Amino acid sequence: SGTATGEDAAAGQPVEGGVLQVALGNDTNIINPHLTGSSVTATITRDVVDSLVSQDVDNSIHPWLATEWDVNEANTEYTFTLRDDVTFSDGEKLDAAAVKQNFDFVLDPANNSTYARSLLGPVAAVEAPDATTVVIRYDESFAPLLQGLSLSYLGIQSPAFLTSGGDLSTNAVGSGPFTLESFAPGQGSKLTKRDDYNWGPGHLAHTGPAHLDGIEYRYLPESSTRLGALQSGQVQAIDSVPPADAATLGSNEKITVDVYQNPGVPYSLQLNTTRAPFDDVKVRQAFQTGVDIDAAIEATLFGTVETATGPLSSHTEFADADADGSWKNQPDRANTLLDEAGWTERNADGIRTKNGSPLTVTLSYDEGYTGQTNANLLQALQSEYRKIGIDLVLDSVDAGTQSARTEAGDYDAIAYFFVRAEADILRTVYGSASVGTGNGSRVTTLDPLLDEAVGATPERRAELYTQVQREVIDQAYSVPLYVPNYQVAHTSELQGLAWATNAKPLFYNAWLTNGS
Amino acid sequence: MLRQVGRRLLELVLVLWGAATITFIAVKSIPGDPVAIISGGENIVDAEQRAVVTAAYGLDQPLIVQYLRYLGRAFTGDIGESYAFRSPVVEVIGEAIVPTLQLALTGFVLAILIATVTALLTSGARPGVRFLASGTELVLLSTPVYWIGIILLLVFSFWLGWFPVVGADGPGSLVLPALALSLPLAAIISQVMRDGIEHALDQPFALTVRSRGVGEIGLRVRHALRHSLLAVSTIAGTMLGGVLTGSILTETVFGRPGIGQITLLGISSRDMPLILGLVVLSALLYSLINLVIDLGYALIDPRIRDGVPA
Amino acid sequence: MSTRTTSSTTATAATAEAAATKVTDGHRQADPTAVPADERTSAEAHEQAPVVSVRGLTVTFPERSDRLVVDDVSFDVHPGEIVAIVGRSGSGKSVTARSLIGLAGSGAVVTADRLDLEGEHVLALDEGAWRSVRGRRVGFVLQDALTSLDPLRRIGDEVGEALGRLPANDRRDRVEAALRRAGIVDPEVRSRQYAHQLSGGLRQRALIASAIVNDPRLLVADEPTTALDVTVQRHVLELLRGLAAEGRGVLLITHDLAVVAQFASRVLVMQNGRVGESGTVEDVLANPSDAYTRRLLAAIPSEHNRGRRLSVAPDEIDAAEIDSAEIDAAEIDAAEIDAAEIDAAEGPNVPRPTDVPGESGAPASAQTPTRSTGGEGSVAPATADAPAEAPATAGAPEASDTRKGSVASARANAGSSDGAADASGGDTTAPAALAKPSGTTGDLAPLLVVDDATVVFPGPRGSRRRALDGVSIRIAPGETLGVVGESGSGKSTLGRAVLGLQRLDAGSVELFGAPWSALPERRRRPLRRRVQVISQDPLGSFDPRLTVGQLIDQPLRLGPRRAAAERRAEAVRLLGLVDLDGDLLGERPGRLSGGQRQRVSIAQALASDPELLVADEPVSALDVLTQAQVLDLLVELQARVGLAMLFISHDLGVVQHLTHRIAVMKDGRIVETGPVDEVFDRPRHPYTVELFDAVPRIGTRPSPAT
Amino acid sequence: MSAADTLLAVPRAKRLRGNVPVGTILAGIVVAAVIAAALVPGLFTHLDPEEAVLGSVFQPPSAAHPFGTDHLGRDVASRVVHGARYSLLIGVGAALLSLLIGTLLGLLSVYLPFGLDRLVQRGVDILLAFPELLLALLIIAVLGRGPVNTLIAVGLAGAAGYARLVRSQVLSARLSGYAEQAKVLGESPLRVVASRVLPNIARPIVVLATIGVGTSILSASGLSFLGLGVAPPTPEWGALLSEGRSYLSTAPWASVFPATAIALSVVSITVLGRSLQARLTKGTGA
Ligand SMILES: Nc1ncnc2c1ncn2[C@@H]1O[C@H](COP(=O)(O)OP(=O)(O)OP(=O)(O)O)[C@@H](O)[C@H]1O
Ligand SMILES: Nc1ncnc2c1ncn2[C@@H]1O[C@H](COP(=O)(O)OP(=O)(O)OP(=O)(O)O)[C@@H](O)[C@H]1O
Ligand SMILES: [Mg+2]
Ligand SMILES: [Mg+2]
Repeated sequence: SGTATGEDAAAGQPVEGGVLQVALGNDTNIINPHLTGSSVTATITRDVVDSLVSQDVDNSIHPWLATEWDVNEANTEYTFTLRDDVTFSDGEKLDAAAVKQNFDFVLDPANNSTYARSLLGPVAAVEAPDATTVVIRYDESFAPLLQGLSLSYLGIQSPAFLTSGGDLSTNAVGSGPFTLESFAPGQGSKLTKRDDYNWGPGHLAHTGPAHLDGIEYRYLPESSTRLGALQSGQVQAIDSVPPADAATLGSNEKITVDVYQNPGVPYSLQLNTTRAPFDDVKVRQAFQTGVDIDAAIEATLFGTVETATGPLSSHTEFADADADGSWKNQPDRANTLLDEAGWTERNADGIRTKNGSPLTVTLSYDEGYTGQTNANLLQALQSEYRKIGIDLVLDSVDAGTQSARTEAGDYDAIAYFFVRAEADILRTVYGSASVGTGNGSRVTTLDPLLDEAVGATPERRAELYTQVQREVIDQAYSVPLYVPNYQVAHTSELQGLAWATNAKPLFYNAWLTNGS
Repeated sequence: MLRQVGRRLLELVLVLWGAATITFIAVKSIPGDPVAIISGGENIVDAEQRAVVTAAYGLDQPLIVQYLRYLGRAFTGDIGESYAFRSPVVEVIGEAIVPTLQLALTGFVLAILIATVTALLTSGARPGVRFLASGTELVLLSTPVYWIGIILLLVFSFWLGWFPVVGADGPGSLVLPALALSLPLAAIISQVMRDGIEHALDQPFALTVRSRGVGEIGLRVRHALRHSLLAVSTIAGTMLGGVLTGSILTETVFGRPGIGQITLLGISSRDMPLILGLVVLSALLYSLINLVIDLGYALIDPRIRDGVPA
Repeated sequence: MSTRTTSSTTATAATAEAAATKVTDGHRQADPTAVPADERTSAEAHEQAPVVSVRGLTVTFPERSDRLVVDDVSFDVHPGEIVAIVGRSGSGKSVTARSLIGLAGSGAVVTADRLDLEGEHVLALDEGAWRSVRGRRVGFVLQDALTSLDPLRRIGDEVGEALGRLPANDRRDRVEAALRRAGIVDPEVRSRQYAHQLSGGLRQRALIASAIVNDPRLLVADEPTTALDVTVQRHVLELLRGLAAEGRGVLLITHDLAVVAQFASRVLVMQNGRVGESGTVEDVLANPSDAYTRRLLAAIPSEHNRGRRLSVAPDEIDAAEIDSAEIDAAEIDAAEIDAAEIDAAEGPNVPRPTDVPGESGAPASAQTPTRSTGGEGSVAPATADAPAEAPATAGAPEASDTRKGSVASARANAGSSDGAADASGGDTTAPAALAKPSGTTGDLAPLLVVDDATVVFPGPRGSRRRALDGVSIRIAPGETLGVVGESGSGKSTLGRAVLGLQRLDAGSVELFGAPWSALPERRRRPLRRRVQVISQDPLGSFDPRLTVGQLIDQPLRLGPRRAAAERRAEAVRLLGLVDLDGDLLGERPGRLSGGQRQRVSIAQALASDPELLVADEPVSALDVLTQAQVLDLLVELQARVGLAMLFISHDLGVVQHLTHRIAVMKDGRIVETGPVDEVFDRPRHPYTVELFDAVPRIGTRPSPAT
Repeated sequence: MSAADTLLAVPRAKRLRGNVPVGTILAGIVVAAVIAAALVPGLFTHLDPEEAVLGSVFQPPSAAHPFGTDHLGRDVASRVVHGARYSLLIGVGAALLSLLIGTLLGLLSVYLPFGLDRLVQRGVDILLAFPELLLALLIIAVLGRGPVNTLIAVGLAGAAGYARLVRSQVLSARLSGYAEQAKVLGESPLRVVASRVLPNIARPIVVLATIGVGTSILSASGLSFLGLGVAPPTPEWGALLSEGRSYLSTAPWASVFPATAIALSVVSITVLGRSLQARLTKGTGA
């Protein structure tokens, strides 16, 4: 296994042909990337829809459907020049009107394009002055647009398809190297190659048709099944490698585990600052620093992840370079802090009490979203927290309940991560606009810094974001745990695997050594 | 005859209505925010979006209005659009039911086959054989079905590599899930069947048949088996109803698409229209199966055809 | 056709003696001395070789017990003759018959000196060879026709099953031919029907057809008529006789001596697996040398032994056996009555009863009381000096006031708890003679008046069926009304209506001079104690969790308030009344014998001190000896407790034995009613005539078809 | 599959006669052990079932850990032992709940006046039309997870099957000769129900409930498998199996032992139920 590499060191020449079998651990109900924030949809459609721009693993932005672009000083006006040789798989031609139609579609609340719309930001107008020029205007500065545009959620789809009035949720028609042949929720998707494709993303050397004839994604939720399928050669690649098996897999010569560290907000515990006990900063700090988080992560994830050092994972743009995680594992300090906070007594179970009530922290989580591995980590932490007298109660609920609780602030802590290569994600997680949904700490004090950063120059943004990150740690709004990564385990037959920046595999460039 | 059909239909409507009502109440009392689900689960929904969605799905209406509207639409055959899939429920279910039916029917037929063979071979057999058979059946009945599935996978797919595990295409991929589904079922059916066969063999007519010079095999196949089918069809009918949703577990283990998957998803995401659709589907199936059982009885037993107590 | 010699009696007696010797020896092998005698006999008697010849047949089920279920049985069946096996339930009749086709039962160990079918020894055949015997060389008609056909298959398939592989056309032809030969007139239709669509008689014929489809030389019929109406029974038996006449050997198993008397030429009486007696029918029935046979004969209820005990204590007979010169009057009494029935027009070789009224103590063969001519009290008081204080009264008091007096005294007697407490042991208490009402019931207010009762049931496929159709009956206090009629004629429905268990669609039931059927159940409940039931299936009417004591306590608790100890004493008294030991109080009815159960059921009914008892086939599930005991008990109660009874039965002999008046039912109507003798002697309605004619009677043997 | 249906599948009592004694004794021992583990887990283990020992994950079975350790270094044996309490609680509780509601509904569907009986009957029909698992899932979704809620969900979901069985038993008991006989003797209808009908249907129902305990354990484990049963770290057997199955290739013991515990207990309970049935039917002489 290894960390992010832009493109696998391709062993030998690409072989044409063959259908790649991929088993995914998660499923999506909706395959149209405009309509969902599902990362599975993003993964599958990454090879189906092209975006205006592409982002390399080093976070640099490259041309794709847009050959060039211009951003004004204030980050309020973006002007794109489009390629003129691109066609959608249904034969429609890509032009400015098509792009405008896509964005207008996303911006219309009736279309329920929640996630894609949040990527576009507070757009004032989308204009198509001529066939190859698209202008996106804002009333106030909006810096994160380009990164958002590089994601498949804002990939450009055929306007004829979007206006066809058919069922948009079960199909996606783009200009990508593959077309979506079929999609069945709970089952998977089939992609077939477009022979006339010739406009690959700018950060890759290869721009012609894909090497593979097709890709078949299958949904195999049971990790043992998925693993078995890979080991028995029934599929060539799987994602969500069970951590416990990663080591065994690594020692298997025929199987490679590729890992891409997710940019964005690490898997963190967000502490609800609006109610006891976490309305007391000392309790939060004790909670943040009191246990050996890294040991718990090591034990439950078997060394398959990097531990988090701060509120942004280290390869996110504007991540605080000085964050080193030195706040962790200081039980003595935690005990002092708790004593100071008045949690001095202990009950029969060894849990600290104050005025007779135990120091209980309820962590509400949705098991479906959280997954087995994270649940294990939480249980390990639970066991650790008991040592410093904190009773971490794990309250597993379903998605609906979880969203209701999140909304209502009915929790002491919640755990999640956000994948985004753009530091603006901090505004979602710590800005007052998303209190109750994204902002699990329910803090409002960071708004000035975050709002200014959205439209600021890169230098100013770096300053502002660093300040935010330090405050999140110092005020203990959050307990960052580890950097989630996207793992693809694949047999040696699969070569040329690349990564899209939102930690999704990109199979455009890949091939199977034994071809068809 | 016509009155019979009419009464059955009325009963069916009643059951459907009751089931839909219970589900409506249940789903409405599941805590959580349907708007968040409709908007894609993990996403952040702003106020504007929320208002649009709430209005579009009628969630701002009083519950009773929502209920009546739902019933009214359901009556015209429109059971709405799934929140999670954003497609018409009928389509979502229609798509999911194909693999489930494949699995359930294959599993069911397999179960009947296995059960018939074991029951025929072990009925009235030596105590040792019987003990082995009924012991195996008991163990199969008492082991969680998903565990059976996992073990089957492990042995036949991963170790021996006989059957593919993945997905839902090709008959090969159906073998193991169908087997996993069928084993506990076969265990029950074969118990009932063996019991029925032995019961039939105990009856005076069996001796008469023997006295005509018919051999054991002929007696079992031509006479006793058919008698045992009466008991079997009762239990198998209720089982078949269970198999369709009972495939949730099997589908999960084998990563198969189907009704089970969308049921889980529907419930975890409070997808009201979908759940209602699924409940209506199973109520329909239940009634249909009951009808088929009744017809089956009549087919097997001429006494029932004539309305004479057996 | 078949002729018998007197020596056959001797021969069988020898066999029986030999068998007796063997048991004391503890050996199982057939006594070699017994066989040659019989062989000689048959060789002399039959020019044709027997179709089946059995010597020293023994069957055990070692897995169950070491008991010899069939113990040294020997017999022959010749072409053209009907050989009957009689004996009470469990005596091994069926096992014997089944051994002939190698189906004695699972786990059976069968040994025999000889088991020859048409001269071939078959005992050691393997399963495959047996199969070719079954259905081809031996046709078998199993006990209980109603369940011997696979209900799920068409009659044609069932009948044709023994044919093996055949072209469809041939098969159909042969099936239809067999059905026709079995007396089914429309085989084309019937062969496509299912068993439940056929009446009992047709089913039995179909079964016979399936047994003779391959034209076997031997036909074994195991109780072919048990479940059938008398009229149907007669037709079936006639059919068997016809089949025998065609040259087959027929082995007929039955427990009905009357059937034997009328249809068989030779008979084996089995008891506990052994042949107690065998010989020609005439010899055995007229001159039973075996005590058991005599008991069987005595137990048959009929008009002639009415008012007298049917059951004879075994020890009396044992005593009789020790010294046959001193035959007890009681058993002779029984024997002589049956002998009296034997038709005088029989063949010259048969020892003939004379038409002279017998004297007590005279030898059985000489005893021949006159056939009754219907007058009251016509039964000869032949047993004045019987040890069992058998009927002391020759004639019933004629005057109605006397009758009233007798009822009154009987009730008073029942009221005093110790009056009947000593009623234990069949020979200590004599049943009083049947108090016969002399058609003057008018002066007593009737207990029960059923007026124009109609009950309609929904039948299959929306049809409606009148189970009761304007039935009117009345029963006076102390009177017993017998209800007879074919199955489905509405007898039980009438009983249930009287009990208030069946809602009437029209008409009314009045009890004790007050409305009954019109009352709501709430108001009926306090009166319910006064009308009680004994059912055909006592076990089913007992709460399976309760002991005998609790069962009897059930009505006692509902009666006047009494202490537990008092109720217990009463329960013991009631058990005594029905001739059961108080020890049984703690027993569960599941473990009692059929007769004991029926007695418990009677005791339970009596516990409420009822005035009217509805008895729905109370003895039809019992074998003839047990039946005799229960009937004796009922007769006794009639007199001692003065019970009025609605007595439902399909057995005319039983009815005649026990009742004052009878009502004949057909299709929900009463077609004829009147005093029992009157109806029996001068039946007016054609259905009654047909019904009575069909009853096989010892002594009404028609000439065999030749 | 409902408990009621399993009961239908129970071979008639006499069938098992040949091998009852040994089997029943073994089953009795297993059930006794499970009950003991549920009541006094300390008899079998002294390790804390919920204590994660991060240094010793996935230890194969050894003297210290007879069933090995799981992904959090917890002692599998201790978790299985402590899990008996939850599984048994759910099994017994759910069976009792089903029994209670089912009996009530079954009785009401026969005895309620004014056509209300038919209303109840239709209600039961409606419940029967719900597949049990779906109903249980819905109930869990409404109530949330946890041992008690799992118990309620499994219990409620199974009730309709019991109601159907009770109804048919009541009907046949009511038509039985002894109920009619009681009527003839002059007993009041209420008494007939209380002292004749109920005690007599009690036998099959007790058997049903016994076997129902086994089926409930299975159903609950199914819910746990779907992530909707008992939430971790509660060591309910289904949850253990569900957790352990992800590590089947690395640490089979983490799932094999809980699976064995489930199967063994359910088999034993069923065997006991059947021999109970055999004895009950034998006792009546029927
Ligand atoms: N398969 C068997 N296994 C063990 N015992 C048997 C078997 N079949 C019959 N018996 C026993 O053999 C004895 C004789 O039975 P059989 O059926 O011959 O009596 P039967 O004279 O025909 O009586 P019934 O008049 O009731 O038909 C009975 O005690 C019975 O219990
Ligand atoms: N509960 C019922 N529902 C429908 N039909 C019934 C019912 N009870 C009796 N019958 C029908 O009423 C008719 C009379 O029945 P009943 O039982 O009174 O006859 P029976 O004379 O007692 O006959 P058996 O001698 O066979 O006992 C039969 O045709 C029977 O099928
Ligand atoms: Mg018999
Ligand atoms: Mg009757």
